[in-house]
Amino acid sequence: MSEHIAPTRTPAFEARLKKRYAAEKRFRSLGLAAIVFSVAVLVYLLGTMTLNGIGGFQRAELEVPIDFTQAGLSADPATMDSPQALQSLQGQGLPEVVQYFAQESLGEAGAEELGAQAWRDVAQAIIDDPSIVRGQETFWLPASADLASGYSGEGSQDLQALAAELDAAGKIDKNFDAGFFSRADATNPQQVGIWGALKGSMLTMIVTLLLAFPIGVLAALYLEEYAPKNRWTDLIELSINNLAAVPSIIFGLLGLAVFLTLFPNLRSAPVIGGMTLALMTMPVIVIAGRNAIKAVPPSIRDGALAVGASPVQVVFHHVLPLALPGILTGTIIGMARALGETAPLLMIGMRAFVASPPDGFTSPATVLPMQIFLWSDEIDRGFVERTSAAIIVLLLFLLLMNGLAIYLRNKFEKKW
Amino acid sequence: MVTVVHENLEDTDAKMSARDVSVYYGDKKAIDEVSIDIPTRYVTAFIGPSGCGKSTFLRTLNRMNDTIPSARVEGDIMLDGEDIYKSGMDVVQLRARVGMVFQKPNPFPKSIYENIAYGPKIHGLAEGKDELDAVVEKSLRRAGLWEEVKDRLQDSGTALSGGQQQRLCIARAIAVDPEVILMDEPCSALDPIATAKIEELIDELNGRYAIVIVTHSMQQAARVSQRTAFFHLGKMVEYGRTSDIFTNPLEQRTQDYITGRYG
Amino acid sequence: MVTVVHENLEDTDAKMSARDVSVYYGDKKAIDEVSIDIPTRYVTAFIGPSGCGKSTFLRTLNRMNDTIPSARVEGDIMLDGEDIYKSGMDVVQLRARVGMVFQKPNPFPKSIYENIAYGPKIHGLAEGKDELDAVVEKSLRRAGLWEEVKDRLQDSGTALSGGQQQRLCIARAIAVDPEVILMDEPCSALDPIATAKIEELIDELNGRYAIVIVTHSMQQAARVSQRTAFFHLGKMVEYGRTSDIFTNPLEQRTQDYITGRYG
Amino acid sequence: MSLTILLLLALGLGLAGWLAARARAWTFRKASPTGRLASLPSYHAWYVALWIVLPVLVFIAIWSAVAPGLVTQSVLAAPAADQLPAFGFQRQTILNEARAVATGAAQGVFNPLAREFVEPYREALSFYNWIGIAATLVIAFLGGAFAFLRLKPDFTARTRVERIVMAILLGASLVAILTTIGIFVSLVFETLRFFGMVNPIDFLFGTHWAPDPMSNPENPDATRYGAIPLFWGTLFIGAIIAMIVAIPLGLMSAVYLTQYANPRLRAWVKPTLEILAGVPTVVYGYFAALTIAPAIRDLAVDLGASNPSSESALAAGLVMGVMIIPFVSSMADDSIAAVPQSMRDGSLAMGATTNETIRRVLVPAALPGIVAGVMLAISRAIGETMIVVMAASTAANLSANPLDSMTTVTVQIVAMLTGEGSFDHPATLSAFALGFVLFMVTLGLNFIALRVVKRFREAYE
Amino acid sequence: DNSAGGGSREQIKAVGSSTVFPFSKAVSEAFARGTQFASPIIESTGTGGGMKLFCAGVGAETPDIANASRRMKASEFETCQTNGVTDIIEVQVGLDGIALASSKGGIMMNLTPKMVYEALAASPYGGEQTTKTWADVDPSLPAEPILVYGPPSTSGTRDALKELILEAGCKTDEATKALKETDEDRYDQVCTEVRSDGAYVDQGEQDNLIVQKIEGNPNAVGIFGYSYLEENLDKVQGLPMNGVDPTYENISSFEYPGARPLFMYVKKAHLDAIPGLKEFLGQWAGMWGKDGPLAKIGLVANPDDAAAAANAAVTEYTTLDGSELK
Ligand SMILES: Nc1ncnc2c1ncn2[C@@H]1O[C@H](COP(=O)(O)OP(=O)(O)OP(=O)(O)O)[C@@H](O)[C@H]1O
Ligand SMILES: Nc1ncnc2c1ncn2[C@@H]1O[C@H](COP(=O)(O)OP(=O)(O)OP(=O)(O)O)[C@@H](O)[C@H]1O
Ligand SMILES: [Mg+2]
Ligand SMILES: [Mg+2]
Ligand SMILES: O=P([O-])([O-])[O-]
Repeated sequence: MSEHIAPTRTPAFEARLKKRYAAEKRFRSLGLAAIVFSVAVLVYLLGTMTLNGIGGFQRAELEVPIDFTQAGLSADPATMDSPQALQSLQGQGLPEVVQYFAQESLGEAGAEELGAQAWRDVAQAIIDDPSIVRGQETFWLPASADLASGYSGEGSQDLQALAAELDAAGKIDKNFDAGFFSRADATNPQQVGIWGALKGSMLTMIVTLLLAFPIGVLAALYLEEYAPKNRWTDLIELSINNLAAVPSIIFGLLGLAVFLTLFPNLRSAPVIGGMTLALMTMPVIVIAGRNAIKAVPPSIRDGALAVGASPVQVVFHHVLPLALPGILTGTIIGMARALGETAPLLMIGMRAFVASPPDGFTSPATVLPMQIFLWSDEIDRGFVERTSAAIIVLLLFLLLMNGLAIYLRNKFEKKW
Repeated sequence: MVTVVHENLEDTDAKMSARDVSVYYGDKKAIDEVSIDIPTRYVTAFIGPSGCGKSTFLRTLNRMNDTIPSARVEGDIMLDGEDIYKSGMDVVQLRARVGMVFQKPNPFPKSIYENIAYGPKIHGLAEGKDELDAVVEKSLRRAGLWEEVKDRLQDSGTALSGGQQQRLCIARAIAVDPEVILMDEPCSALDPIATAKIEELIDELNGRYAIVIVTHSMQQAARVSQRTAFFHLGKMVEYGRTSDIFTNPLEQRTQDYITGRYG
Repeated sequence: MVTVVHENLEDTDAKMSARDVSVYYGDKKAIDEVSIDIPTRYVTAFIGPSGCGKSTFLRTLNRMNDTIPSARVEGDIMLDGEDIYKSGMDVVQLRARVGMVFQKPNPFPKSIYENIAYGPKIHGLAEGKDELDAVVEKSLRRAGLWEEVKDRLQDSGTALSGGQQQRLCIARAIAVDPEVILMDEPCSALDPIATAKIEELIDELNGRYAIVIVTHSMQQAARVSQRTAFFHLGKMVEYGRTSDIFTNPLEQRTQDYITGRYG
Repeated sequence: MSLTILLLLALGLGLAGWLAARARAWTFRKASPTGRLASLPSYHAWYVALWIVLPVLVFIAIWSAVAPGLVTQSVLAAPAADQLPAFGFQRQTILNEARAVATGAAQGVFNPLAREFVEPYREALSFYNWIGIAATLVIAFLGGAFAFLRLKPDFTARTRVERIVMAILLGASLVAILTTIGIFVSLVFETLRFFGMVNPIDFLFGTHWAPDPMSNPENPDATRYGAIPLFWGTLFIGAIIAMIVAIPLGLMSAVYLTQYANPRLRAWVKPTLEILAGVPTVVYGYFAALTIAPAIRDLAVDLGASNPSSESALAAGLVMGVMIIPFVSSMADDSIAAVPQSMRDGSLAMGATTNETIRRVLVPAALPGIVAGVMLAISRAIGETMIVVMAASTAANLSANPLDSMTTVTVQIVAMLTGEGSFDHPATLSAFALGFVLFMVTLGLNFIALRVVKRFREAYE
Repeated sequence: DNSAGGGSREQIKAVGSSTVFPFSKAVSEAFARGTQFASPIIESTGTGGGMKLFCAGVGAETPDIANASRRMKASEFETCQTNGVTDIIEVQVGLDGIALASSKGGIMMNLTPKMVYEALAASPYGGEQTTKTWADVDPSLPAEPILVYGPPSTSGTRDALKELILEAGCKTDEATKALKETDEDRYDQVCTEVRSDGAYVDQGEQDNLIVQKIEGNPNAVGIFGYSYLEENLDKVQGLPMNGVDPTYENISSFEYPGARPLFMYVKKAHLDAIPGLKEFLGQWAGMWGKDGPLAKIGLVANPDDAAAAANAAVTEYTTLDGSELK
């Protein structure tokens, strides 16, 4: 055997080896490229949304200095506390006062383009601090939607010219619009806010969580720990796995046919939306829960059983606490998906114009993604930026939730 | 009965006794008509090649087999003359009376204190904190672990070394005051020093509890046990005093196994 | 050198030799300054208690340790006088020259034929179907498996019994014509009959390849090997002719281990 | 208002029962010579508490359905009732207003007539409130007494409590089946109605989709209900274009992450990729419609297409593909990770390079899992709604040109259900038939995928 | 607080047409601001979906108002009747012009309904559709390929397109017109079916996108509601029809052929039951005038006679007798 040269030591072998290494390199770079591409798409998506949306947090406002001493308004602090304060100010002619000073400051054409509801901002300022009616105050009041688009270089030529003129005089500016976070839907892009939709989303998510979490966790425990292996449990398993993949719009059809038939007066209500989304989220929690429960090593169950714990005690004393981080991670991810869901809600009446934030689980509401969908369909072009701004808010929530899930996963990653 | 049982065992009284016990996993017979008396005062060792059914049989003794859906037991197993497979038998209580220690140490991922206190708590064996503290201390002392851990009872049980973990598991079993302790290869995951400690501990516990130990090390069986049962292919081949089995086996298969012909 | 090496080993020429090899997993030293010559013509057995580093050391010999990110090797290992850890060393070629068989049979989930043909194909050792067929047949014959599988070469390798699978893995290693074959407890997952077959096979391969076998069964080491190295706590304690190690160990620890004092 | 009171009452009574039973069990324990009970005192406590709370809850559920009727009845006995309008809704409004004032939920009334009923309401409400409270007390007492009397030292309270726990667990897992049945039922009736108007053969195999919601619903033109173009559009966008993007990218990402990337990179990249799956589809839709679709159109123009559609199947498919990447990659990741390490070791020990190991051993071994993952991803893609609603068109074209506009099943469901047609028109009902087909297809895909995954897992267990 | 199971509702609820949606929203907003009543909920369900909800019955769980971009159908009226919605107030709130437009500086044509019909019909006058360019339709038109972005068959705008333009164009052929009497189905098909070979692109409900589409393609023609044209006059230009430009005045006077009425149906039974419903109708009336706020966002005011009828409807609450519905 000594003269035999192993085939793995021939020059031919080594030549082939070079090629194999080249192939290795190519393959590896392909893998890297796939990842780089995917991440790049994500960055591009988030980037464009952010760039488009930043402007949505601002609105074009006009400078209107008001000299209240000339206006002769009375703002008795007592009346200013009552709910009728606004009416009182309107009755005293505040709108006209604002209009007058607007003409002084902006000229005829400019004042025309002051939003018809601009005086309300002034009224609110007076209600907040009645003492200002004894002095002079400079207000930045929202411009009309048309002037606002003129200011961003769109819309009619006349208004673009007017905007340029006002800009030159420093009387129009884009300011941060804090009200965007406290108002609800409106028809005028200058007046819209996302609080209504956000609150609707929160109410909906609370319902979803309250239903999906306990049911999901209990079902996961049952299936993983107690269920005998028979046709029934196979059926349960199949339906859960299937529900996790059923198109979300089908859940909308279910909500329409079942929930809205049972509770027709709760159309558009967060409680119905929440129930529909809970059915969608529950299987996600069950599956995540089962995986987390499966990851608890059997030796721990054995240990507990061997000191005489009953199966229920084993689960509630040992398995559940250990699986909880995993279950929570799954729940957060499921909830994040529900938070971004639109399609099923189209079917159950949440595609609605709701101009005031919902005040309970049963009052009509819309949700953030639905608000985005509705705004994306708006005629007025001022909505384009507002839509992107709402998207940013939604994405922030989702990133937060995902981040929390990742944090939980890393923190509690158990090695037994 | 196919088993060869040495004659000189009558002096012992049986804590547990199995009669014609067969165990199936689905259709597969893993234990074939085993009959044995587990004496009250001695350490009994089960030896035999891998897969011969030692663990399976051990787990029938406190019905841990119930957790395997496919497992099915035939024949009778008595604890103090009471059939543990009779209907209406309370498995929870049975397992409190017949404790078990596993191959891989499996402390709960809780504090050392909680590990020991868990059994007494769920069985209501201790009232109030003081009594519980006493039980914990006593069990840890018996398991020879007290000195090593008394200052860190709140540390996690999983933070101990492998040998300490195994002693913790023994202490956990002791804490509910069992009558029988089953041990399934308790040292096979441990290093030699930890193994020696456990063997010492078994020696000390001997006489207080009926102890059954499965081991793949014949030397260990020879060192710690007074009775040895040799299993092969699901059957119990031979059962007798440890000294007799190792010096004077009656069966050829036993002879071959202990001299290393196979396994 | 802490190792006791028996004096009468000079006659053999070394296929591989290790000099002061230490292996770390992260900060933990799993192998501590081991030096050994693996002879070309004999079967060398590594024995020692669990966790003493036998597998770790074996895997340094064909750099399978590279696949464990935390593992780090110090010292020199030579194959035919060439340092296999030198930079520029080709691992692919090394592993083709130093084959390995694992504890659990791990045939690829492909046909029996494909399992054997895999190595020759990726290394381009056979041109055309006929040559490949010949290599497959030759390897299976050498592994003593040909008669059993020749009619079902297209069946999946995983459909074979455990012992057949392990022989298939040996045949797979043989197919690329290696110079050294490393075996890590190749029989520990097998039943006695399959074990006997593998031992037979090792006997037959002996002389054609340098073979290193890790085993936890001292009897097996005694049966199949000509050289034995005893490892303990990461150190090689003693190395010598198998007959000498078993009958006349020079170290107390070796003596204790082979007589079953621990492990 | 009274509902909360009753619920609080129930909880309070339950707590009282809990404490009493526990104290009782302790006395047993003190008395017992061994100091051992069959069950811990706390299980005795729970046993009694459940016997109090569960019957009371049942009562409250029934009571809250019955009581308002009783209240209204007694209010209608008031003299002013004659003046109430006959029309139920209007009458109810007035009564509700009165009720709101009576309970303090509202200050004043909108309809003056309501004022007459405030006082009767107040009386009836408090009367029935007291009745409810009394009944609750009685029921709680009966349940509690029954349970309490059963307590004995050897009473196996734990087994009984645990039986209830198990029943609750079983109930929770049945929700999934109920949901599935609910979906089936809510689709199947309308679907059958639709098939009563349009022959299923025409629907499933026809190649012309142009339902006219304005036409006479009596005799619909079945030739306009051929859903093949929808099925084709759905497949083309979701199963072909999206998968052409998602499979290679997802698979290669998974391979790189599991086999090449160092753990630190992996720890960052994996969650980052998962964000792609977490972005709401309405955002993708907006992105597709506003950014990708115009870009593709421009590109097509540059390439010389005379009249490219801007809702190309390509735009929706690309974006959907990006969304699906993490799906494929995590399924592939799992499957590759599920291939035992020994396979990889075996191959490397033969002298294979990493990519040879991946391509010839790992991927083939993981293939069933990967295929199942892809099938799940496809079922997700074909059910995706918002992206296509916002970025695909509603034109049912049967074309293989990705630059053409196409429509999908989900788009048509939304369009038909929110469209102009009357509700019993076959065009509207076709949405349910489409939903039904979609449901059955995803059910089938999942069924197969899960079986494949299961087989595959079993092979390594 | 509805645990008492009673049917009452605080807010007004309106459902229905997506075309009327923006106007309804505006009215709702003004109503909420100007009165003490809760802000009405306006849901965009499409006319058909709205009718279904509207006709399900009377009571708190059903909407008070259905917005419609077409007249109620006789079948829907019947459903309403059987479900107890007997007294329905019909209000024509205004007109929606549908406009044909191209991008500013893009293709400019003087069209007639006949030309549009011939260019877009699936089978003009029952024959084969062979036109490729506008010039194929009529030599006076430019020889550019026909490319029209228009509403989908599920939308009200499409219905208007069919009724106001295609049918009008179709009827110019006497033979086809006669078909209406003999074979109505065939007539419908010939006159209203739109070609599906790519020349007509069905554009989903997103009218905004149509604007973007034609903005990007100078040869493309878009068909959408007048409000979109009005909002985007800086980008697109309306195409004249019969020589008439799609302007506010021309639509309102019906001189531009593409105008259609928009409706609102109100349950009379709810007028007294829902707080503020009457005032809400008043709010509409206050806003739908020629110089009213709705006109600013694209609603074309009713011609005088219709305006009078509408004003009467929201003050006298006259109900629909259903006999003249189709
Ligand atoms: N859960 C199970 N399902 C099916 N078969 C099983 C199961 N557990 C064990 N077996 C089979 O039963 C037989 C006896 O197994 P057992 O674990 O009792 O052997 P053992 O003697 O303890 O072996 P070891 O020394 O390896 O622990 C074996 O053939 C084994 O494969
Ligand atoms: N991947 C790893 N990472 C860290 N430590 C390891 C790793 N693999 C092995 N070890 C440790 O290195 C030491 C030697 O392990 P090795 O597997 O080489 O022992 P062995 O002699 O083969 O034991 P056995 O007989 O159980 O196979 C042990 O303490 C083990 O815990
Ligand atoms: Mg065992
Ligand atoms: Mg090893
Ligand atoms: O929503 P529409 O009925 O107006 O299309």
